[in-house]
Amino acid sequence: MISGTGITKTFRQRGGVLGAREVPALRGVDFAVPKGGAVSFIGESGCGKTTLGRIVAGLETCDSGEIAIDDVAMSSLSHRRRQPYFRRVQLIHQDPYSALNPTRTIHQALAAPLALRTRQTGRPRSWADGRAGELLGLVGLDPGYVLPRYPHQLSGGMRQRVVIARALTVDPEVLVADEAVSMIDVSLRLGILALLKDLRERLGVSVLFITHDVATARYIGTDGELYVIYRGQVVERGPVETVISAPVHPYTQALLSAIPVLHGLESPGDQRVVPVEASGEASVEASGEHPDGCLFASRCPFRTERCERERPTLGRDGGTPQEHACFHPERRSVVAVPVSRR
Amino acid sequence: MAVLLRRLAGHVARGFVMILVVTTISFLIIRSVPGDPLAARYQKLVEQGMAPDAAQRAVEALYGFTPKGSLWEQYVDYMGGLAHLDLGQSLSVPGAGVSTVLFSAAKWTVIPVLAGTLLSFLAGVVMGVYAAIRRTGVLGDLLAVSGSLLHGVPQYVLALLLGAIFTTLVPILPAGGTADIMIDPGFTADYVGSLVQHATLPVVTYALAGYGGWILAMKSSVVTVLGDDFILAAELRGMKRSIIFRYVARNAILPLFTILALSLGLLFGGAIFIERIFNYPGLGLMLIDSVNNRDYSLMGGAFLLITAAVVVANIAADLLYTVIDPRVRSGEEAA
Amino acid sequence: MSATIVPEAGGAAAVRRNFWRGVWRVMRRKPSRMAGAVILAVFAFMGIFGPILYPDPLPRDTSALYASPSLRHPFGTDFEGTDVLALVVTGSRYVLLTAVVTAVITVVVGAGVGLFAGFRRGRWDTVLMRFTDMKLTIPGLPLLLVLSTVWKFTGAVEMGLVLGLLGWGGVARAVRSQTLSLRERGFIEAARGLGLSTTHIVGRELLPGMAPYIAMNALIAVTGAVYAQVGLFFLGVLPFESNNWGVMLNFAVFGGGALTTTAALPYLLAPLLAILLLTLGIVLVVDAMDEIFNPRLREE
Amino acid sequence: MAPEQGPPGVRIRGLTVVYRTPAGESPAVSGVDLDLAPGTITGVVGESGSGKSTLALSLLNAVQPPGRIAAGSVEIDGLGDIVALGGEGLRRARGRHVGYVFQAAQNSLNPLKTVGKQVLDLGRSHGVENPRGLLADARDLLGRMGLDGARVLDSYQHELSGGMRQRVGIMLALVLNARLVVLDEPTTALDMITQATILRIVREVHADRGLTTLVITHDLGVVAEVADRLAVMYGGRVAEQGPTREVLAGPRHPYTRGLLGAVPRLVGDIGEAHALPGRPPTLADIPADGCVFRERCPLRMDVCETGRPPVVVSGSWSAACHALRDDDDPDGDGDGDGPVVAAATGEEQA
Amino acid sequence: ACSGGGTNGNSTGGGGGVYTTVDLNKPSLDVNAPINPWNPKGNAFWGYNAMRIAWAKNTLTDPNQFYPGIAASWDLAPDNSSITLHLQPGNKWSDGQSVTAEDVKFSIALAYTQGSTAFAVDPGAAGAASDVEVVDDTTIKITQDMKNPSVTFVRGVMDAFVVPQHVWQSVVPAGFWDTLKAARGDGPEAEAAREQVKALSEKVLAFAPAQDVSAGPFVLKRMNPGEALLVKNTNFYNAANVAPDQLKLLNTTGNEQIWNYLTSGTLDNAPFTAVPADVMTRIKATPGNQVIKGYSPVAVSLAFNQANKPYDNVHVRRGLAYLINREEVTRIASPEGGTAAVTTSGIHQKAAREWLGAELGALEPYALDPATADKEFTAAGLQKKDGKWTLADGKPWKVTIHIPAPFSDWVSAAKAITSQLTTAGVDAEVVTTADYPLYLSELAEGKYDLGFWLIALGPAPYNIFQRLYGSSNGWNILGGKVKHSAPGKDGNWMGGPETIDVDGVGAVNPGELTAQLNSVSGDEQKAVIAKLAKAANQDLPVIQLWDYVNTQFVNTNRFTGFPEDDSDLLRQPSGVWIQLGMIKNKQ
Ligand SMILES: Nc1ncnc2c1ncn2[C@@H]1O[C@H](COP(=O)(O)OP(=O)(O)OP(=O)(O)O)[C@@H](O)[C@H]1O
Ligand SMILES: Nc1ncnc2c1ncn2[C@@H]1O[C@H](COP(=O)(O)OP(=O)(O)OP(=O)(O)O)[C@@H](O)[C@H]1O
Ligand SMILES: [Mg+2]
Ligand SMILES: [Mg+2]
Repeated sequence: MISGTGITKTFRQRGGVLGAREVPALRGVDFAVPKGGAVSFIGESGCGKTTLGRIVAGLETCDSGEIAIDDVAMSSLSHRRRQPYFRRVQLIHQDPYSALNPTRTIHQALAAPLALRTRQTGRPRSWADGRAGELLGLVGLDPGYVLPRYPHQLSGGMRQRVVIARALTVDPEVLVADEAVSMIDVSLRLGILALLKDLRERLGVSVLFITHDVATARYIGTDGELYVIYRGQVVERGPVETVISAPVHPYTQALLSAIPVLHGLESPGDQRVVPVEASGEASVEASGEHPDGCLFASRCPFRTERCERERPTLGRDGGTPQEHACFHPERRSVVAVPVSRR
Repeated sequence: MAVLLRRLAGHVARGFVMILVVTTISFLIIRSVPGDPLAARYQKLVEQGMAPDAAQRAVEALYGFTPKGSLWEQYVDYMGGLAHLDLGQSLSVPGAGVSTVLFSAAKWTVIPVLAGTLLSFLAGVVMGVYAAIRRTGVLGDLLAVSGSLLHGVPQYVLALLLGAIFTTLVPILPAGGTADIMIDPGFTADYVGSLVQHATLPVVTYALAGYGGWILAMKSSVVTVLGDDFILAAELRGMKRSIIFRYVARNAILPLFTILALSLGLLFGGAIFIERIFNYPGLGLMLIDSVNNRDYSLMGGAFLLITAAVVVANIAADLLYTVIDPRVRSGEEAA
Repeated sequence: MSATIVPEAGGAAAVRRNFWRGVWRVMRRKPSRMAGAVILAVFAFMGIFGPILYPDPLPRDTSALYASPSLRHPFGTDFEGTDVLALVVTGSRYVLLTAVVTAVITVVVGAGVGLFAGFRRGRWDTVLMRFTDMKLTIPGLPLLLVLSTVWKFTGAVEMGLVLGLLGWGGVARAVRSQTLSLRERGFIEAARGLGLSTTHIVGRELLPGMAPYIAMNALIAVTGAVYAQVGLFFLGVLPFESNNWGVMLNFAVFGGGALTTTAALPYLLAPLLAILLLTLGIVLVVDAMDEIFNPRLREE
Repeated sequence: MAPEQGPPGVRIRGLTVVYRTPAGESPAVSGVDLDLAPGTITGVVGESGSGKSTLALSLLNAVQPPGRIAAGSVEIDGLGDIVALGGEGLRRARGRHVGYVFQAAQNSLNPLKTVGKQVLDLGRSHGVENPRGLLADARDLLGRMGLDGARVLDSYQHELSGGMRQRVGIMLALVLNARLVVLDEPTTALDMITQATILRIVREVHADRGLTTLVITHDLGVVAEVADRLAVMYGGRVAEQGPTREVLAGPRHPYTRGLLGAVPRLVGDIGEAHALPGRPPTLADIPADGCVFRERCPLRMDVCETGRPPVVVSGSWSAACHALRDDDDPDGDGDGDGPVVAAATGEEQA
Repeated sequence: ACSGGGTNGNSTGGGGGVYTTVDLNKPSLDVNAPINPWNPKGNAFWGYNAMRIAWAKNTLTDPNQFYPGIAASWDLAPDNSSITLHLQPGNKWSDGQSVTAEDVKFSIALAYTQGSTAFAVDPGAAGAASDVEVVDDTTIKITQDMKNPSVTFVRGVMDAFVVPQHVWQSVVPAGFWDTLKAARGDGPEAEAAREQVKALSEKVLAFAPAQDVSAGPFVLKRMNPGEALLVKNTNFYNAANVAPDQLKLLNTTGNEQIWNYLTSGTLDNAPFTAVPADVMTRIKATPGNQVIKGYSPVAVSLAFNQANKPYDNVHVRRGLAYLINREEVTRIASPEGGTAAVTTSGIHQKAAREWLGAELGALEPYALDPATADKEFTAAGLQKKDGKWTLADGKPWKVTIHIPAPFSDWVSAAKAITSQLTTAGVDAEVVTTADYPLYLSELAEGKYDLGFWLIALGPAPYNIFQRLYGSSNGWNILGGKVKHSAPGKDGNWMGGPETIDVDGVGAVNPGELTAQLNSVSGDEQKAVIAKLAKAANQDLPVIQLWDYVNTQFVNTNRFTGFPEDDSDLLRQPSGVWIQLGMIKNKQ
């Protein structure tokens, strides 16, 4: 459905007259989202997840690499021709409050894209009104209640559903959900996740799920793939359950180990590595001591001299079921295991 | 430091271009002013009883002081002069250099304007803090509304009212001038007192007119800062009130510096009214005079001076900002 | 508790009705706002119907020059015995028309430039903002003083035009910075992602959020325009051809000696009072702008 | 200054905090009873708007207007009832006795001053005679939390990352030797790895310095990771409280159960997890009478509409639910005396 | 205002005291201006520290009467061909040097560079001097060029400023007089010489003496932007009779300031100032204040641009004249400073009585008379529709009067006129022009239909009528010859016809007649003036609105001896009163 090869993006921060600082946000990311499939990206803050999501949704351009939608390379198209393609990819914003215009009612928010859609498809005008209700029903909302209201009159979960419903007005084929549940109350979070899963199953929409909370990635669909990004590079990639239960890259292991254990319900995994601190010194991108070496080397408890010289690439060395970018892949069970209840 | 210098260089370059452009624009506008200064002079002489042909000849003597040549030549001439910091000769006061006239007028504007601004800034900032702290109370409301009103009331209205009160109804302040001529100038109590006495009305008007704006700006700034978490955090750490007050004040005043710089330009505009009403011989009065006399070079000089003052004030504000705000200093907010 | 309220179909008309109901609620929340609105309404009435209330030869009593206030002449008469109240009322049209034209231009140009610069960013932004900076650097009043000799301000509209063109800089800057911050908000990106037109994004998504801002600036522009215009007429540097408050001030002070004796004082105070009242009205109404345009505050 | 004592205990009784809204005063915290045992870490979880922060601020008698503490007391060992405290006494108590740590991403530091200067301000506020010693303490503390103390003290807020700021926040809460520490959402907006680090630091510092700690969070995992005891808040009331492991392993209140069931998990059957129906109450629609959870409760009964749920206490565990009263001996440990039904407090509703 | 009480007069006790006034010629002071009488803003104040040879009385009809200045007395040749000045004996500059005939001659040299009636470089200028001869130290003789003599010659001589040669020396190059002689000749050499003299003018204008060296009663001591302080010049010839020790000149930018000074009793004398009625009452109520009224040789008129329709039609002009209530206009605009014109004669009514005698009464008074106005309009072919007059072709007619905005009395007058016209069914409006220079240049460009115009400048008869039939109406005098330019050319904006048929006189060329006034004298002059007055009265190039009254204010609290009503001195600054020894300290 949508795929990317070698996506690279470097931000240039203006630092006055003299120095323009370069921030590599993505360093050659390859990915593919099959039709109706689910792909999750996880990684810590600033690793480039949002940037990738925005590139996929056409809100940002990449420096090099290629996005292909339905095997059509986007770089080959003019800006104008590209738009209809990107309209099939809809981004769902992390913050459901800022994603809805506070000055417009839900009805207005849905009517605008629906009107556009009506014009495009040549449907009768009345279609739009019915469609709005239909879509709200689809995301589990009562149209009569929601339509005339302003965003601030709805709860976070409801807002996020509205955002999803709005994305669905243009009949997208891919939903890019960037931290779509992290601002939602815990008790409602699963509802949104279930909705996304449901949309996959019922409408065949593919989901590109971006999160720093590995656990939620599971709920989009067990058949999905999980990509672990570190500083703009995919370091591990494979089926969700495999990567969670048997991670091989030390970074993945650190990430999974960092997840709090529900003591009482779970006990910590036996090989839980003490999570590597996000370097006391500054943000992640500051500590690039090994220009050619493994990006993770400075924080890696298992690094060898080779790691500092050479940068590993994504592959299946060591016969793991998932792809990884590590010279020393070793599966460790770091994830908590449920205690059997009395 | 390097950041400071870099910013300074950028500002100066930009300010220079700005002054150049503004000078050019004002040159064009000023030179397109219709009305013949010599004709007016001629009429005046005739009306004073001079014979028409003699008046004609007397006016011709003045002709030497009017700019000649095509507009472009005049422009090149003018800019050439500017490059040598020569603003030309005044047309209405033959023999006096524009810079002389300008600076002798400027001191009567700059000092009262600065004094008034400073006064209003201080008073406005203090009352603004108070209005912010008491914003839910009646007093805070009152302060805010009175601020808005004062802010909204035109300066000349204030000046007229003050003038009507203090020079006509209760004549305790002089109606014009800079100092009593009978007192020997010098750094004596008498002379300084007289200066102060004469400057009181203009300064108070500037201060009153500015006060409303400052109290509003400061109030909203303080309210913003009070809502910032670090203030609550400081409170929860048991910081002394005085220290918290300083935290609030410093953070809240910061955005006001830019406004301060910009307001200087506006104040020079207001000087026109205030000086006219109080017969206070500063730049504003000089500008009116120069327009009436079609003294092109003086008008141009006045524009240049005001523009330069605004540009410099902006630069100063920005540098001050840089010094005070570490975020800017480290070049984080290079926008 | 959900689904208990079944609302009317959310048509545009209903939304508009709700809006006005909200506005009413906001206005009612503080008596001062109502007072402000009433003041503005009275002025608007004066501006529109003033000349009908007082058709052309204004009530004039050449035997009572500078008459003091009385029942017949609540604000006395002027130098030629014309009723001052009639002058204030009929003079409001020029002042208000100028103010409205100024406000419209300030807002249209200011918001236009600000939106464009903020929305486009990049080179356009730089160029426009440099231009705006320059405009802000040129001292407005002195420029007007000079312009008044170059330009024949033959009517209120033209006057407003010039004031507007001189005054949009501040609005442009403010709108730009608002645009810059708003455009990073999710809903703008979402609208772009949905393929909505730029007109829609700017007109429907961006502008409403900035409405209080713009409305406030418009009102401030109105006061500014009244201020500058009346002031210049007061100074006597503007040519005039119709009755206007500034002209009244000028006559009162420079012709009637209102600052010297009391005879012309009512003649001076009447337009001053009008200016003060108008300012007061605007100040009081500005207070409500934020709540009017923010649905959250409006509905509460 | 005071002789070395053990960590203080805290007893919150009948605490009610109201906010003034256009529709009158509404309780954000109502009738909360909670004990913080000396030397323990207590975790409070709850969804957004459940009144956690309000509760935390009440511990410093620092509820911000338009809110106010309407009733109840907060008894702190060595300090007395902080609700009754005011003026200088209250100010001195803050920082010295009770340390407060802000959420990370928000800025709890003055952007115009270096961290060191702010430490000195703190010292000046509390009459510390030896500022140099205070700075040394601060450096030490930072060092213990894995930072280069000297450098951090010389830094401005904007020069620090989120995790570093959070650690500075903890340092500022402890540098005056406060023994009661309140952390409000200490890891929200931090990424996983930083969160883990902070949690580890919290645990270590707690043990090192012998503190009584209150951790506020909306993330069950965070409490599970650090807290000895756990209180679950809903709609301004404590739904259930008890030893963390016990509560997690055997939640009794229907809300706790639902919440646990709604937490996305790394392992286990996906199908078992469900979102709670409905939505959490906001200040405007908190029911005045009866159980605040009834709208979303699977065990809803008629009595839930009217009666405030009684607090059912069993040892160190307690829950407030009408449904629990009917269950016999819910903990099933067979010691026979069964749950004690405390008299429903807080009948006095404004 | 507050400084008034403390520092004025009485505190100085027995001696002089401070005399406070405003200089009419330089009401706005400029600290940067040089102490130079030719400089438009110069700080040489006429009558105070700047002296003319003599001070013109500006009597009603005779321009050749003077009060002594630098010259104590003078002998005039019977045919006006020369004048011999006798300087004040023993007069000294304030620095102690004597005022000599050489100083006067030197000053005349400077006058040549600045343009003057008597000291004109151009050959053929009327009333120009042909020779300046120092007879002895205190006597100097000036001869008129009799090729083109004029009654203005004497006035031209007397008006010359006298400055100290020893201070100004550097300004004039040696051999100036030779150059001048050459300049008054013909041919290219003369041309070059004239250029040389002209080139000097800038230098003279800009010359700034380091300090004031005065032959007047006062010397400038110091000034600030608000005030100038002059102290008594003890070397002044009449110093013994100069009562004030010090003189304070106040800066003013508008009349309202003078009103304020007057109501607070600050000013010992205020020169002519327009004053509204109520302010007048206040001023009069101030202890010590007195009003002196005298003749002011100027009148204001509503002038037509006859190049524009329908004002080319004399009936329209007359019709308008019948509709304007001049009494009311004057009462509204200048109740104290003017008397409504008895009619349009082109002459101030006071002077008119002298010049015309009984004939004045024979002129059409144009008293308010709507009925006659209707007749006139009808005669002009205008139409009345719904009570409103329209143009002959039925198009709307709007009388637009242009006024320079700063002249508040004119603006009030124009407003009053439009009100009157509107009431009478003639649509009218006032449009102001930002300032006087702009007004003048637009007026001269013919942009206005109607404007206000000062006329009747006395006392020289030519000056009276050149405002009506001078360059503004097409007649220019070039090299002694009168030339008429077409409307719209050479500053002809009034656009009147070149010849006018005057009842009882016949066809006249008013411009030629006016020019004659320069050369003819005595009864001849009277006859010409009578013709011109008639012409102006019938043809109405302007409607004379009011004749100014010289209203001055004095305060007798500190000084006495001020001129009486109608004194000729009222037309000279109070410095002249003081130097003549009139002003005395109050006991
Ligand atoms: N517009 C921008 N200009 C400059 N740098 C940027 C910009 N957007 C992102 N970056 C930088 O690119 C890197 C990747 O950012 P991105 O937002 O994609 O991270 P993320 O993984 O989504 O992080 P988070 O979990 O915090 O959302 C970061 O270092 C960020 O600072
Ligand atoms: N200043 C205030 N004015 C009015 N209501 C307030 C105020 N502060 C908090 N509230 C209300 O009080 C209730 C409890 O707020 P509180 O901040 O304690 O919740 P919380 O549990 O900390 O939520 P969060 O997880 O969002 O921080 C909420 O319904 C909130 O809307
Ligand atoms: Mg992100
Ligand atoms: Mg909170």
